Amino acid sequence: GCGSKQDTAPADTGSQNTDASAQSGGEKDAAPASSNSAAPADTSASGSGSGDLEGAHVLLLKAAGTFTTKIYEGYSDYMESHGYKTAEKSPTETTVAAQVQIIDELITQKVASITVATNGDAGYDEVFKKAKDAGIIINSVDSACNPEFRTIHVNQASSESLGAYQVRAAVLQALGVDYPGDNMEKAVDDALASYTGDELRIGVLSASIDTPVQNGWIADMEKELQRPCYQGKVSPELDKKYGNDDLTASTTQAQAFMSENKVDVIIAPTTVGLAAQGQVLKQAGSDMKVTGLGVPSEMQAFMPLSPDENAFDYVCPYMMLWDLGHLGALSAAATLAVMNDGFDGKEGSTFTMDAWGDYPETTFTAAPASDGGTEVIMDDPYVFYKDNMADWINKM
Amino acid sequence: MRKITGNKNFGLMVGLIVLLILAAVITPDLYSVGSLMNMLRNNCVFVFLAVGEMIVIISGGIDISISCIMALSGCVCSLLQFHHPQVPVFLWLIVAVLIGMVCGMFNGFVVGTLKVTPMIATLGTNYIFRGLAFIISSGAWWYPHQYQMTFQNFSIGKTAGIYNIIWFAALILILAAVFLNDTTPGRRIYAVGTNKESAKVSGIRESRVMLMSYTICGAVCGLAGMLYVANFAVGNFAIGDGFEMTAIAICILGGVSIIGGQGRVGGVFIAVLMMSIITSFISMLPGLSVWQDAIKGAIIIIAVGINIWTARSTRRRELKERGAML
Amino acid sequence: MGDYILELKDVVKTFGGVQALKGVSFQLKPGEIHALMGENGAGKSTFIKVITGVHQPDSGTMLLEGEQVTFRSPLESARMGIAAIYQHVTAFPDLTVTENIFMGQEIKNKIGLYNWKRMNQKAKELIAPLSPALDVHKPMSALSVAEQQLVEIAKALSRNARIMIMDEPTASLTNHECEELYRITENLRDQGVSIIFITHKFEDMYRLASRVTVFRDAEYIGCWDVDGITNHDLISKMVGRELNQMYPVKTAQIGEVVFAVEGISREGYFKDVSFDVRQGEIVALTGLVGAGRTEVCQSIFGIMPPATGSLKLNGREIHVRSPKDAFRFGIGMLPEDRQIQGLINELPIYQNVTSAAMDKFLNYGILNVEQEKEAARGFCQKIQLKAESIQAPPSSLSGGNQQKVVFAKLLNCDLKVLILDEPTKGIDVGAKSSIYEIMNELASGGYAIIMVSSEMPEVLGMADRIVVMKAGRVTGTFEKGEATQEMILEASLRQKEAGA
Amino acid sequence: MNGKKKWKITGFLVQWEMILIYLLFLINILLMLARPNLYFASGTITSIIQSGMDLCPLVLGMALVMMMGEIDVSCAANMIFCSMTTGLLMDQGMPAVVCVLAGIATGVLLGMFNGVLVGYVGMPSVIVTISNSLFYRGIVKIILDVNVLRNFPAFYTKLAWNQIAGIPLAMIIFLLMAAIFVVVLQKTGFGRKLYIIGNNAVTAEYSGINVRKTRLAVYLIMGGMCGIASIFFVGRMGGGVSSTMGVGYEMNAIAICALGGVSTSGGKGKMYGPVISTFIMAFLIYTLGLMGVDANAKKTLTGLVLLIAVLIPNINKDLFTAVRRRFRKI
Ligand SMILES: Nc1ncnc2c1ncn2[C@@H]1O[C@H](COP(=O)(O)OP(=O)(O)OP(=O)(O)O)[C@@H](O)[C@H]1O
Ligand SMILES: Nc1ncnc2c1ncn2[C@@H]1O[C@H](COP(=O)(O)OP(=O)(O)OP(=O)(O)O)[C@@H](O)[C@H]1O
Ligand SMILES: [Mg+2]
Ligand SMILES: [Mg+2]
Repeated sequence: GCGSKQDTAPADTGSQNTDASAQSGGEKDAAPASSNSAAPADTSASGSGSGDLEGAHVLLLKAAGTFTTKIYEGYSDYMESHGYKTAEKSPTETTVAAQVQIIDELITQKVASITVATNGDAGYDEVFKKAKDAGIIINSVDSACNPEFRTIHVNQASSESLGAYQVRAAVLQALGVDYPGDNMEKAVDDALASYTGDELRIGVLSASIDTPVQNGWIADMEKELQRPCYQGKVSPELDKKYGNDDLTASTTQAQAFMSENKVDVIIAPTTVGLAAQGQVLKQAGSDMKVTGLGVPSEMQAFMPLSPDENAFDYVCPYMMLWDLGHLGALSAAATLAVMNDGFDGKEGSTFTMDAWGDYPETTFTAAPASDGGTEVIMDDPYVFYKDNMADWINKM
Repeated sequence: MRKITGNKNFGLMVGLIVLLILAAVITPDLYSVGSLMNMLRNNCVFVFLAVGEMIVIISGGIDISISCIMALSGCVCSLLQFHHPQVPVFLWLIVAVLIGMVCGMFNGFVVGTLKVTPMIATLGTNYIFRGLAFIISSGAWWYPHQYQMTFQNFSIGKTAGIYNIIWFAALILILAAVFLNDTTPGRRIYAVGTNKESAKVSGIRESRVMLMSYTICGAVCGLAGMLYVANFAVGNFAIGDGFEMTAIAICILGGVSIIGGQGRVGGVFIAVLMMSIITSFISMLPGLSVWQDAIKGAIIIIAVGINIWTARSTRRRELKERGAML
Repeated sequence: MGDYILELKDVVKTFGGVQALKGVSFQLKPGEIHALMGENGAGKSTFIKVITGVHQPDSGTMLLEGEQVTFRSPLESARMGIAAIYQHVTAFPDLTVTENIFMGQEIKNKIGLYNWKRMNQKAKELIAPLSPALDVHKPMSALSVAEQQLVEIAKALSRNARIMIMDEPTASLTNHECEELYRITENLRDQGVSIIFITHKFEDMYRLASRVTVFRDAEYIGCWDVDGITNHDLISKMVGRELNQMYPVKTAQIGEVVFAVEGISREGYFKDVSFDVRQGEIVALTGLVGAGRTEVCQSIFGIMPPATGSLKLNGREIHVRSPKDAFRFGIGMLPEDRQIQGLINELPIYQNVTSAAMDKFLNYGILNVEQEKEAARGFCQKIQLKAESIQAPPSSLSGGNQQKVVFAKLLNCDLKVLILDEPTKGIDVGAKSSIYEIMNELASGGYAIIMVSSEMPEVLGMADRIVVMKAGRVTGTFEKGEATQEMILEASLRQKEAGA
Repeated sequence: MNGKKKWKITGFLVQWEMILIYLLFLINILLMLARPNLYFASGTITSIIQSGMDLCPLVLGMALVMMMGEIDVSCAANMIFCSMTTGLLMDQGMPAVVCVLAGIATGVLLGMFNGVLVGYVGMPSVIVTISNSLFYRGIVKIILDVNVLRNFPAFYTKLAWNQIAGIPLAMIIFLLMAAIFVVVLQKTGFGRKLYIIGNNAVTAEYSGINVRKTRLAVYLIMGGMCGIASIFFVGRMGGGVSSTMGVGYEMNAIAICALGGVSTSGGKGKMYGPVISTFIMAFLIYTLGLMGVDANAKKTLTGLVLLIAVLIPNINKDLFTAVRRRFRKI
């Protein structure tokens, strides 16, 4: 059951992101761009520009961009409302080395905590060890770091659910079924039961080959495809291509999917890939559909924006993500819990996130994660479709 | 027949034909008109970059910063066309070229007048231009809905059934060929590239020629930046990262001598085609996505090897002919 | 003032610390051929470059037809009708012969694009009298040094200049081509062109010039009518001392055959070349341009080993696959083009000198720099090198002194056989005679010397034996006594081998 | 030609390597003034130095390659290839020594491939190494796919992160290696050959130097240094490697060498230069980070510093001659 709670809750969150909406002013069209450009200014105001980071709480994501900005808005909002100094330090390049360098600098600057979304699976152990020895709290968000060093991983949604959601959405779109509301699982079972055509093939356009979190989701997509309802109807093999989160590469790969015409539907579990694939399919006027993880404002050109439209007139009838601001705020709450409330991230231990925006006070419980550490899971993935897109494009 | 095998691009052409046949057999889908056009369209940017890079290399320099010039122009154009939709779009064309020219001029000044080694100078400006692109864009991305259709049409609109960006590329190729082959400034570029000392006593000022070649390169790359974002309708400061290496590889594959003085537009054109086909071809082979780099690398080495080999055998044949006369 | 078409007064030029011209003056009459002579490093080439605007003088005035002028670039002087052939070939190696000839005065069509067809045609016409077989479509880099020189001459001729300056144009030409050049030069004079002709060869001067100006050590020494001056006087003016004997009396004892070349061939270059050289002997290898002498030497030296045939050192067959091998067997070569093959322009002179035999100065792999400098100093003194210091780079030396550096490099190696490809090309009389002296000494010391030369007096004066080549084959071998200039010329034009 | 050239203090003080040292001091003073609390805190300097050591073996090798007038763009890919060899063998449970040596041997082998193509086949080094960079990394991508290697000898991370009496272990090893390289390039016949080839390869050939062999040798050394660099790099990366790591390191290594005064056209510069500028780069980047300069502005600044730094010798030369002339007049 994924739906009703989120359906209302995040929709109201908009009023929370006061900065963004204030900046975006009245002009609707201009909103995404100006909120984009306003964001880095926020960052510097909140500390990184002034330079002295001693005792600050730092969010270190994969690379700069809308995605990062939105998460940081939630993070700094929560932290500052509790009276703490924050900074955002995402690198220019999506590389491990760049992040290691930044973490090392942060240790020297004696920050209080680092919440990181790693760019790779390996490469951080020593610098994390050094950070731990210096008494710095380490948590991860979005893309988990080595469980040995983190207290807790803040996961936007369980990997299983992300894998399953995307496969279900893809299969439904391949069969021409509009978003069925909360129970996609049942909708898939129903739709496939009556399906008698050729075995459906799903293509995946991922980021780079060694992005752990994406690989995890792809693994979970394959797991989902093992369920009996797919047998003989959907090929268990995913046709994987890697676009390195680079425009040209993503577009080339996207075009290959289209030219080959071997897959029936494409999943792009990366925002860059999803936009690239959307653009390719749209420009070519292709019937092929794409779904995956995307940011609403970036996807508005490829998706239906009002309930009375036919979703299948668009290349991406529906897609999913999570509330980025909420994710940021939750990571901030987790960090503060470790610092102030003795939350140790052990399995079963709990912490409480104060009410934030329209999300009520919630208690999260550390659960075992697939990598052997523990994590808290924010929610199920949030599905964007024709009924709610119009609201979201101004907020995220 | 001899004229054909003796051609400098013989190795390349053989490679291209082999590739085309291979692709035809293994991935016939590549040959649907739409795929072919799309392939060309998306690789057109390399025509611009490689032509610009080629001009600089012939003059005896090298430009590592081309992809950053491209990013800077792409960002500025994206930003402007979004905020000033009322301005006639062809103006962005001029803006793009101007931005590129200014960047190129700066490179040319540092290399030509201040006499900094080209590799290092442009390695430095590479960082500077990319940084500027970030500052101007504030790290933001632009997405399709933020691009006016008229702007996008520079690339994806069609004239006579062919994408505009392809027309632009063809125009640049022809202009470059005429410029390099038949005009005084163009020949000056070869002259400086082949022997700076001789150029000096012939009254050709190296610093000016360098300034010119870098400026032209910059202008072409500036144009490339604009057409690139118009083509994909997505843009940010990081676009084109690493393209300079591909462009250099294309140039050398196309027979441009890395020490300057030699190179023809035709060779570069064939090399661009070859690279595009390799990229599209490999991405269409299921499971071969990860093989892309390895195969590209191997093909460049082999093609250059064939070129060296044909050059040598041509020379051997010449000698044999002379031997007969002895 | 109307007497002179070109007049320079008190021209001073310094390079960093080096004074290349210390207030020299010079006058050129309309329609005369004026020879400019002087030792290496006297400042002749620098002077020319000041005239054409490659270099700007520190002070001094230049009058062109009585009007004061200053040229900031060679283009400006060219526009005023001054053409120059520079000493070091200033070609564009990757550009075709045609383009080299028309550089700066391209023929264009109506819309300003190059008219390649007309240019190629005119280039052919220009080059034909000098070298009929030369393909104008070829890039310069495919030509031999001499052929490149011919192209440079054709280029200067194409300018229709009022004043023509030639800086050692005959340095790499053979007699035959020199004759052709003389003819052309005289023709130009008859058409009213004024010519400055720089040379180290007296025959050039006698043949062409009506007046001669001498520079020494960056200073103007004087100007004389050629008719009124003797060889002896001129030499003493140039060197500043008496120089009695140009070619030394040979003192070497000629011994056994040290090195023999037996029937070597290389496709496209030369065929079935055989000769030998004995201990203490100097064998001259001569012939016309393109005869393939350089290639034979390069083959022996291992740059491009011969395809067939054999080399014998002291009767034992040796295989020379690289210059390294050659040095190991005691065979050294002074290459034809010192700029490209002989010098390391950015490294100090002493490192140039020791570069071919560094092992001598190695202690457990570490170079003993003091020892290196010591040795280099010795060799440089021996050949009377004029240089600020042995730490200076060769690029700061004049042409002749650069050649001496390459010579010193060979002296540093312990060799048995010396191959000297045009050893005195572009070297002044003083240095020339000291190089002959050195050659003689080396021969006496037991070296076997193979000398490639296009200068007939040098061949006749120095060689014990003369091997003549034509189109890649040996067409004649002469002993010292029997050879005359006519016989050699005949052999170098002969079709079939005559047998020794 | 007269006697020894006198050693002049003015000449010594304005040579490029000294200017690099001033630059290093300048950055230090800057940081000291801007962030005294951090600068004097224990461990800061150590961290800074350690942060710059991950590519130091590449710098040393690259200096030799560039001295010879060639370039190696494939070194980062080679380095990752070496890491992969070591990592894969470690996964097989082979003894650590064997794995490490095999890693270095891989580097030498890949270096040999470059060297043969450049030296013996006669291809331009830029094209050989650009395409081999694609090729080597491509193979790593094929073999590793989505996998990550985490099994590396323990001394890797110790080397990169530990210190002896406050002196970073990596720096000690670097300086030891640097000393060897200084001797090799500045003092030995081999080093001299590199200068000669870098200046004029044809003359080198005519002087009996085996140019091909020397080129091959340098690429072998460079390959070996890539192998050694893999130790520093993997250590710095906490003992984990995946296929896309280390992208762009080759450009950093080239930039450091250039800053160190090694000309990309060959034959110019000294080994001390790149050694000093390795530290300059480390201090510069880290300092900018500590001063809170935004990651992108940091790049722009780095580019400017690189440009200005390479401009100084030109300005410096003119200045120097002007000063000298004035003194001579007095
Ligand atoms: N570009 C330069 N930089 C420094 N010194 C130079 C330069 N050009 C010439 N010189 C110096 O100027 C002096 C005169 O050289 P120049 O080449 O004019 O002599 P030259 O009379 O032509 O000798 P040669 O007969 O050997 O050609 C020499 O000492 C030379 O080293
Ligand atoms: N790089 C080259 N490419 C093509 N042909 C060449 C090249 N170098 C020399 N040749 C040819 O080889 C032949 C012999 O060369 P070369 O002219 O050097 O002989 P040479 O007797 O040493 O003459 P000289 O020393 O007077 O120039 C000529 O026909 C020449 O054109
Ligand atoms: Mg001269
Ligand atoms: Mg010759």
